[in-house]
Amino acid sequence: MEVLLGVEALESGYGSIQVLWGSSLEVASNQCVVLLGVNGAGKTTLLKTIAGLLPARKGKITFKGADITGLKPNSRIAGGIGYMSELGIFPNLTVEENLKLGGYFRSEKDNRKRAGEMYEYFPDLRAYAKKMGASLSGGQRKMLGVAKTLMSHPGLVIMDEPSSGLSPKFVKKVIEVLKFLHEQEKLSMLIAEQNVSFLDFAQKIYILDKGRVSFDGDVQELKGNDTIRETYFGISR
Amino acid sequence: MLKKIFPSLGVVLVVVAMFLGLPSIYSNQSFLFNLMLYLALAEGLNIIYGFTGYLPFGYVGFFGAGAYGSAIAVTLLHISPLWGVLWGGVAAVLIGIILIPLLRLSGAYFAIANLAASQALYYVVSNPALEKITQGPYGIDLSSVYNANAAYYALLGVLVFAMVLVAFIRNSDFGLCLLAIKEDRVTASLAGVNIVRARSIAWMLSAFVAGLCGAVFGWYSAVFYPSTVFSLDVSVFTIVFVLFGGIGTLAGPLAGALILYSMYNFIGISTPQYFQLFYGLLIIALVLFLPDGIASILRKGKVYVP
Amino acid sequence: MNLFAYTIIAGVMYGIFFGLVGLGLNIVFGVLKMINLAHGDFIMLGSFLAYWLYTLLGVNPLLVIPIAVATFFLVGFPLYYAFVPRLLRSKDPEMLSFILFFGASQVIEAVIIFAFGNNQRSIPSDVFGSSGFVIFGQRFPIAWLITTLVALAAFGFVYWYLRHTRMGYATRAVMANRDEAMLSGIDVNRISAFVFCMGLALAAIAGVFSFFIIGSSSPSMGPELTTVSFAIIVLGSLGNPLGTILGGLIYGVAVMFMQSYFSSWADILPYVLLIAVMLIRPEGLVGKAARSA
Amino acid sequence: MSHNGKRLLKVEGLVKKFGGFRALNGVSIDVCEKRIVGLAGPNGSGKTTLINVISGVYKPDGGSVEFDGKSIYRSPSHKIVHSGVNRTFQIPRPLAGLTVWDNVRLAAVYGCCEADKREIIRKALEIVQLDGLKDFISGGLTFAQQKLLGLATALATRPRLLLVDEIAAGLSHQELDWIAQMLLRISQTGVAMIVVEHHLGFIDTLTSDVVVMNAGANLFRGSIHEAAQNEEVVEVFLGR
Repeated sequence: MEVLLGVEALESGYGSIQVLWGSSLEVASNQCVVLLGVNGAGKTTLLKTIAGLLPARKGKITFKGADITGLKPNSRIAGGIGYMSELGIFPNLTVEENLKLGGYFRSEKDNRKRAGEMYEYFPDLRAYAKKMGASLSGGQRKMLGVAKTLMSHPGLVIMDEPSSGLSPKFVKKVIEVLKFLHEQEKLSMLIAEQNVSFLDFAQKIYILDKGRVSFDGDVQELKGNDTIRETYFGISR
Repeated sequence: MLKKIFPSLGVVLVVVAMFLGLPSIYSNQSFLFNLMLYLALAEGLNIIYGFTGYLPFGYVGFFGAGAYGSAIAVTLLHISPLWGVLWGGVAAVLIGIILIPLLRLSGAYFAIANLAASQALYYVVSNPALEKITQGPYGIDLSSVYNANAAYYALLGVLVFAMVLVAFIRNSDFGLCLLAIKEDRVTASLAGVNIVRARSIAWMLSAFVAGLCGAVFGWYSAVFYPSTVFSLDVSVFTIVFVLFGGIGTLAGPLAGALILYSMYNFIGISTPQYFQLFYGLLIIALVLFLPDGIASILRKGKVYVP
Repeated sequence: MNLFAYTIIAGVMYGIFFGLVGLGLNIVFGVLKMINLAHGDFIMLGSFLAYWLYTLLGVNPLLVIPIAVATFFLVGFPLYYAFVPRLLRSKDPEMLSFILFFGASQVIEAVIIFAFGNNQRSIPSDVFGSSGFVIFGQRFPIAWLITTLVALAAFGFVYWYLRHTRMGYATRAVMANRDEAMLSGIDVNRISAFVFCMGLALAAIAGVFSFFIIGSSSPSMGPELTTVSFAIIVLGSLGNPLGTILGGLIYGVAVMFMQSYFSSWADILPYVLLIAVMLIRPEGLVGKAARSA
Repeated sequence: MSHNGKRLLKVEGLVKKFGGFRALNGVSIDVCEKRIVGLAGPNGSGKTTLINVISGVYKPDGGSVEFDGKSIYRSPSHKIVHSGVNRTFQIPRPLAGLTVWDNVRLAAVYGCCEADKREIIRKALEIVQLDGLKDFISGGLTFAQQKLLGLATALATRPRLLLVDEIAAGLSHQELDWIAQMLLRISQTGVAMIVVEHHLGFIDTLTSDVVVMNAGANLFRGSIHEAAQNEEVVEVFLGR
């Protein structure tokens, strides 16, 4: 399989606090990867460093074979990395404006067509087109976040906890949508989560623990591994 | 603990010896007076800015309130000028109490609101409508009680008070509590600190020092105008001195005021714009390269700065 | 009744101009979350540019507008890149930028005094012709009308820029959430630099016309204008550029009323307004949230 | 549900809104003297918000909070601390510029009324085994050490109720056991606790009394093993 995103021995952090201590991972084309880890494990730091919001202190990031470690965030986004933060949207702008910003560096015409497709995927959003992002329900906000990210036709979608703040019912729905998009748009995804519901949908799983990758493998391997089961789900039978 | 008090005590003694001895060597008393004035103001501003992080752009408001408070007490109530100095401090504290709600604002908002408060006070005091009390814009004449030498030593007393206050705060539990509030309000309040009370006390102490300074300044000047004792320059100079020296220490603001005010006096007084330019550039350079002042250079070399 | 009508109409025009005075400060705050404490000094610089061009070359103040915009964009970009990215990365951008811009304000004031001396300067108000105009039976100099129109045009431009241009969209995104904007592929630094320059240029335009409303210009008027601007944008709501016009109107009408009926207390007004609004409604009259401790 | 001893904390129908979002939507919880209650629930269910409201970091918008028979609803944090409640933070927030000793000293001086401050500081540091690092600047400690420092500062105010927010997150297996033993020892000195944890296994080693929250409200109260059998609980944890 062709490697789309490569992260090698990445170190990063905030000010005097180092959070990542040499994390490596790979996302292949057309692959869904879930990055699991508890609060404070460094998931968001890792994603932000990949997007360029935080500088890499050591290590290397490649995308489609090219070294992007030193690029500015906007060049990385324009290069085909879509990023959905935990917040995901601009609450003080309308749904329409959110979508427009999602495709900021693409042509007006292209944006209009793409927005049309997004309204097809998420019919709810069309009704709210002129409303503020803040007026949407939690689930709808996540949908808008996904739609906004897809506006730029990214080759890879990075998501930071798409389940956060959602009730189990909506988490299920988000997963369904992502599954559908994965098939429909041949999307590659890197999803940071704590919610184990995302596991079944991942083709590959990394576990991040105190800024280091402590496990990589598929769901079967994860489920067969007792220590990890206990550490991360708490209850052993 | 004691180990740390001795250096502070040493600093205080050196400063006192300096201002007791210098008049017999150097005859320009007015320079020495103004130098002392800025040393004391710098320590006073240090109490609120250095230990709690509130930057009082309107610090001059307390200075002016002190000058007018004592002058009114002396001219209208016929109190002796030395007692008048205390009245000046009290007047500043009263203004401080009125302004306590401003402490609810953070960072730059507090600084601007405080600046506005000092301007408002200036316009009240200089208003011709209040001529009976404040003489309005026409200024105050204290020449009947003028005594330069007495004012000089009164100011030395104020300076000692300010230094001892800062040395005490720096080495006490109260200082620890102020630093804690500056660093993280939530953590401080979960350690049981009553934040509103602690910062209000620091605010009033800081106001008190400025008020005493303003009062002695009025006495020493004999004649002064609202535009002098409410001049924004007083705030600006004091802030620059404290920033340059290093906040939150006893010696930093003293060193800052000593170095910069001496330079100002020897080079700048004929054309103040040279100094305005110099201060402006200095502030920019400090923010960019040395935000913790010259004391931080020593601290990097593991030298204890009292 | 005559005085009342005059007060209201003059207050509205005065207020619209003061909206322009605060506008530049507010858009810079909106994008950078920094208070440009040298804002008033940039207004002063604009007024001296106009004064210099008028006395030396007889240039009409209206023609100074494009010159001012060009000059301040040329000055603004290097200023932005020299200071702002560094400040944004520092541990306390809000406070440090505040102090730094204060230093800048001292430098600007000193330099202008060197160049022009510490005197009041003015451009005669009949530069646009000596005819007056009449609204509701009240007569005003033509210079007031032109100033008001220029200020309204500036607000119109900012509205058009924010609502109908691609960069304007990006600007609103940066105002709403810097990180999220970056993640939408916006070059946040370029947008910020552009808006910073726009803020300076708007300040300069306010300066060009300040002669006709304030009367004269002096190198040391900066700090007072900054405080007034701050009062106006806090009234209107911080970070909402279009709200500034509301702040300006309230300020303008209030000042005119004070001058008409309690003239000796008029000077104190902006300061009291500022403190009152900050303590009672720190989020401004139309805004949502502001920082308080 | 076991109710042994006097009821120390009584929270009823607590509501906390952020804008239009109800982070707490009528949650109730009570703790008896010297007991440990586990508080579990998925991310975003409001556990940390509940701790923040009880400890006065956030002001609630409805409901009631009583400690030792007196209302501490909307009291300022320092008063709540003085009445005998303290907490730790999930992401530790030490006073980074101060030494370990000064961090704890502040709490001992301002948070408790006992006379021998040195002894209190020394004991608090000894319990969390940070006594060897007392002169270190706390900003230089590791994440785990900063969490322990947070615990020591809370202990130095001599609380009768300690709210422990995800102290185990990001710790290794051995460290978990060690921390659990430490919390049990603290509990034996007569301190009641609410222990918030994502991780049910950790709670299991401390208590059998657990409250599960979901969407800002109570979902379940009972023993851990009942919780593991309860369909609703399993659903919010593992999804379906």
